[in-house]
Amino acid sequence: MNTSASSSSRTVVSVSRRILLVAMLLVLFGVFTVSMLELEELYNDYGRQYFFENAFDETGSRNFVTSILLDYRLFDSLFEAGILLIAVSGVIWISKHDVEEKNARFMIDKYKTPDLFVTFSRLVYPLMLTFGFYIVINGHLSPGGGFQGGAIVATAILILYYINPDKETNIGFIVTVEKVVYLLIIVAASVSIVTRGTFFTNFFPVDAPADLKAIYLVLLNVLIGFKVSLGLWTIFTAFLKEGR
Amino acid sequence: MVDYLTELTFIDYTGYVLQILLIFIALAIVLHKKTGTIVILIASFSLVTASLYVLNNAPDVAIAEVAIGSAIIPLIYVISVSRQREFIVLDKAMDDFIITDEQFTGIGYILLKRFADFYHLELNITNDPMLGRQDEARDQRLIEDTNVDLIVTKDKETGDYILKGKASSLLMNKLEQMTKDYEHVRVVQFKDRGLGE
Amino acid sequence: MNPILTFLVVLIGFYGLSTSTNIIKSVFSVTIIESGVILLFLNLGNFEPGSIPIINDETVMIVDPLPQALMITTIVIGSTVTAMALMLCIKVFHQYGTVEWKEILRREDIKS
Amino acid sequence: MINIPIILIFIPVVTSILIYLFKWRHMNLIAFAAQLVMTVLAIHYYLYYRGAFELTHIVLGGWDARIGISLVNDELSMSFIFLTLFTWWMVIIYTYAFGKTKHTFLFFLFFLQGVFLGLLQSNDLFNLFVFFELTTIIVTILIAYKKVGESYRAAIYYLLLNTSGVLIFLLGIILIYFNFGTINMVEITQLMHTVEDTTLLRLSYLFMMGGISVKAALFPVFTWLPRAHGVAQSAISALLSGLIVKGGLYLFFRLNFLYEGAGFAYSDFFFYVGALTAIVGVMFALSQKDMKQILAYHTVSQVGIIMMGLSSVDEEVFFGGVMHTFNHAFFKSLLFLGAGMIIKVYRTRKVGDIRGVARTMPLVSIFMIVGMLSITGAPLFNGFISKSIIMYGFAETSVRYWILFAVNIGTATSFVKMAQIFFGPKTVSYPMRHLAQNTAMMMLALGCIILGNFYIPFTTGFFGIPFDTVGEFHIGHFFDYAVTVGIAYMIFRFIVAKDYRPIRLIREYQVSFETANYVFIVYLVALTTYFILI
Repeated sequence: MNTSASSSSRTVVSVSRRILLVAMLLVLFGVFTVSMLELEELYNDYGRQYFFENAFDETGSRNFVTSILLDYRLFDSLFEAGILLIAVSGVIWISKHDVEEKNARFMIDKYKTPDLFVTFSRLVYPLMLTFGFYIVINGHLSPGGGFQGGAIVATAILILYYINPDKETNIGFIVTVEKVVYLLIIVAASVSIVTRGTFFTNFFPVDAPADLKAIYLVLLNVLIGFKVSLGLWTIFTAFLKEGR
Repeated sequence: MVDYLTELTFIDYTGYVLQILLIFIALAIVLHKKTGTIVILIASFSLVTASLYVLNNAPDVAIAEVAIGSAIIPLIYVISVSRQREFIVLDKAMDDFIITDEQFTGIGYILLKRFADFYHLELNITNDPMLGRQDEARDQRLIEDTNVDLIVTKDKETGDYILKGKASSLLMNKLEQMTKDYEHVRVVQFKDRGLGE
Repeated sequence: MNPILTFLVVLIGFYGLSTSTNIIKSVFSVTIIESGVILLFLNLGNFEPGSIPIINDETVMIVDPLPQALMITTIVIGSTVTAMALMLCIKVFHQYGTVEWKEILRREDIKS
Repeated sequence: MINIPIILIFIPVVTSILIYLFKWRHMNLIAFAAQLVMTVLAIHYYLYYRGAFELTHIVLGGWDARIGISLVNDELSMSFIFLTLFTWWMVIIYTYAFGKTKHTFLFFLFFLQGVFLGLLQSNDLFNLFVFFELTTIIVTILIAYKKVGESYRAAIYYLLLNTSGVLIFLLGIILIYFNFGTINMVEITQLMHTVEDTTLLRLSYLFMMGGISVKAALFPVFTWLPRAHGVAQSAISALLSGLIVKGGLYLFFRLNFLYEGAGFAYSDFFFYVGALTAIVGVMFALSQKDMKQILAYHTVSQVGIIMMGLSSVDEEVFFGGVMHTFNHAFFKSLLFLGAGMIIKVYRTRKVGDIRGVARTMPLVSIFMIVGMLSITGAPLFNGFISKSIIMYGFAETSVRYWILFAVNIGTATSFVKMAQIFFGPKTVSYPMRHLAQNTAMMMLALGCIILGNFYIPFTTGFFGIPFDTVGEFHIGHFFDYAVTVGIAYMIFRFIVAKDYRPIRLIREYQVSFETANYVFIVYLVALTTYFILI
């Protein structure tokens, strides 16, 4: 009797808590809706006009998202790559342990991937790699760029694990390469201090033809794509091997 | 109002429909209880957002979302959800307690299987011929450092089977209650290594 | 493609965050909030008509490319946060045998 | 010359990667070399630009200021840069023996320094978001570094709560961007007064403040702090309490400068939030028994005091708050480092079980006493100066004055309780071989004393206000302090030491994650109500 009373009072408390929560969220929603009505008058498109008029001449990229990521706001992109670097090291640090259990066999992991799936993966895998590389290299002309292409390449590598689950990966080596590539990105980004006197922009002068500037864009896209794919590869390898 | 509706293009309609779909998927994710289903929902959530990005004239973001949000992130979710249903047992006794005649028919296996089924866990039994030594300190380190949830060893003198696990784990508590009735089974719980300085 | 509807997604994420009793559902909710914020930014960037921000000779006007560049950064950041959180989540499960926030608190109280 | 800020950010980043790549035995010496170079560069930069900080606005890539990312420095950010460099000096000296072998640890530690320096100098709102999130992730890893169950839990709690806060901050950035067409803070400050209808601006302000409040551990959303800071290694706790929490407070006043033109910044609301933070922090600290938990809750209460200063329109009180962030960095790092040494020797964290520290570890106990005198506001120590500046700003009889006074008494009580550890017989043996640790602590203790007595060159150099009326040597101050400690002792003797039921309840009260988020939404709605609806 007593317990049922207390449990019913607890449900009353939790239900009223939820009602209050919904009410509070509705307050936020109402305030947001009302202030959004104002936006039509306030809307400022200075940035849009600027990019439309100048971005192609200044950076040589037809894809303005790439021109922002690799030129106007390269500083952000450097730390965006840095956040991946940190996450890779962090995930590895948390998942690894000192005890050596090399001979441990897990009964549950001995499943086999269906043959049809393996065949299908073998077909898809090179296509995805090609698509990833295409996206990386044409980042300045069509949608895509280093980050997106790198992620696609990483997904392609992920399919490899389905084809061959026992594949051994040397995580330490990949992480080392990744760090070196990150240093290379920093170096490539700061070459402009020599040629243009300012950090983190294209190392060709502003009035160089667009084709010349594209060299820098492709170089940086390839480096970033390489780094991102290695980073994501390491992350999901760490997850797959977690506790194994 | 009618004028406003006729002004809308096909793309606008699609956008509204997708947005409402998105809201429903989000609600389903928030209200649903089973994590396994939610993983599927989160992948579809990510696909719907990606198509909304395309409708918002942002193909770059859509590619990033498709590659990261609906391929790699759901995979990580799947792995971590499946790891959370797993109960890793390291069999050091290596005799008929768990495996009899190359089959899982030992009394210990039946006990553990009952336990795992009760808590919707999946039993993952491993053994290691190289780890024959019955070293107490090493067992403790294994339990502390790795994800092994349970180590099964055999007491050579009395013939009791000892199940070793973390004291902080909820499952070990339940296991101890469950094994009270068995005569030759003992549960040992290792205290956590302290936080130190 | 209404920013107000998108804000609703963000709020649903917050509802999930403040009602979910288990770690992995909290991580899901953070993912929802993040997607909602990204979509909101893109909605507002698409506020005035324009084509995709990749120009050719016929382009009249583009939508704002800056939000898109920023949101790619946000997607990468969000994915790393998710990866970190899930790795910690696996570790917490093997430590406490549960991923319920309240159960974990109770286990810690018993221990100390 | 003009590019020194960028170099300052990238030296630690590159150094950390080099340390990670080449795992040599004496690799940590590179860390010291890099730290030295950075210190020299920072001093050079400060001397060069002193008085002409309007020249320090650099746009990376040389683009239009409204388009590119820019860094900007002023006296305040320079002073915080020096604080950052100093704190990192102390931490790497303290962890010298540890860092010799633990290259991963040094890697995260040094990357964090670069990121934090970027956070201090960045002039771009989205860039701030990136740095914010990067600090969150690195700090998460550092909290979980020990790989014990509690540290995992504290880390995931910290990560998720802070991420939701930072995403709310991003919402604010979105609204700002579409209002002004730029996210350069200097440009926005100039444009701010042109906006007539301010509802949207208010909304963005409250979103940003909500996000920052989580980072800065203000009253309803401080729940991540005690766990995270109590669980981490002592050197990391010192770093987090001393500096990283101040990142949120630093942004608090940077953003209030930003919104100054709109006419609703520097509100009384944040004074009361600060007051509540201080009182609640002290209450929790009084009930705790774990030594590091006590110190962590005192960080909460000191953040409240700083907030009471920073939210003021009055310039003197404001700079009092800024100065208290500095002083707090000194004495709280000192206390955490000392606590780490004591816990290492005694192998327990319970205050009740530790006795006889004064006999066992005389040097450490001297440093700890210096830290305790500073935090309780004893004259001649640095805590006294900033607390007095804030106190004098409030009228003698106002409620504000008495709130601060009550918090001070609570702090004193809690440290009277902690001072028990010094008395008693020697119980454990202690080998006297901790040169690096003692050096770091001695530097911090000296810093406390120097800032407490000869602070005038410092305040004039960085804030332009000498505050020379405050520190006048006056016998009345000692009398006041004696009265405070007396009352504190009485409270301790007759209330806290008895461990009544309410105190136990407070100690056992745990805020679970969903409640913390619930409270966060309540806080957001309170902000909305205050800034928009009323």
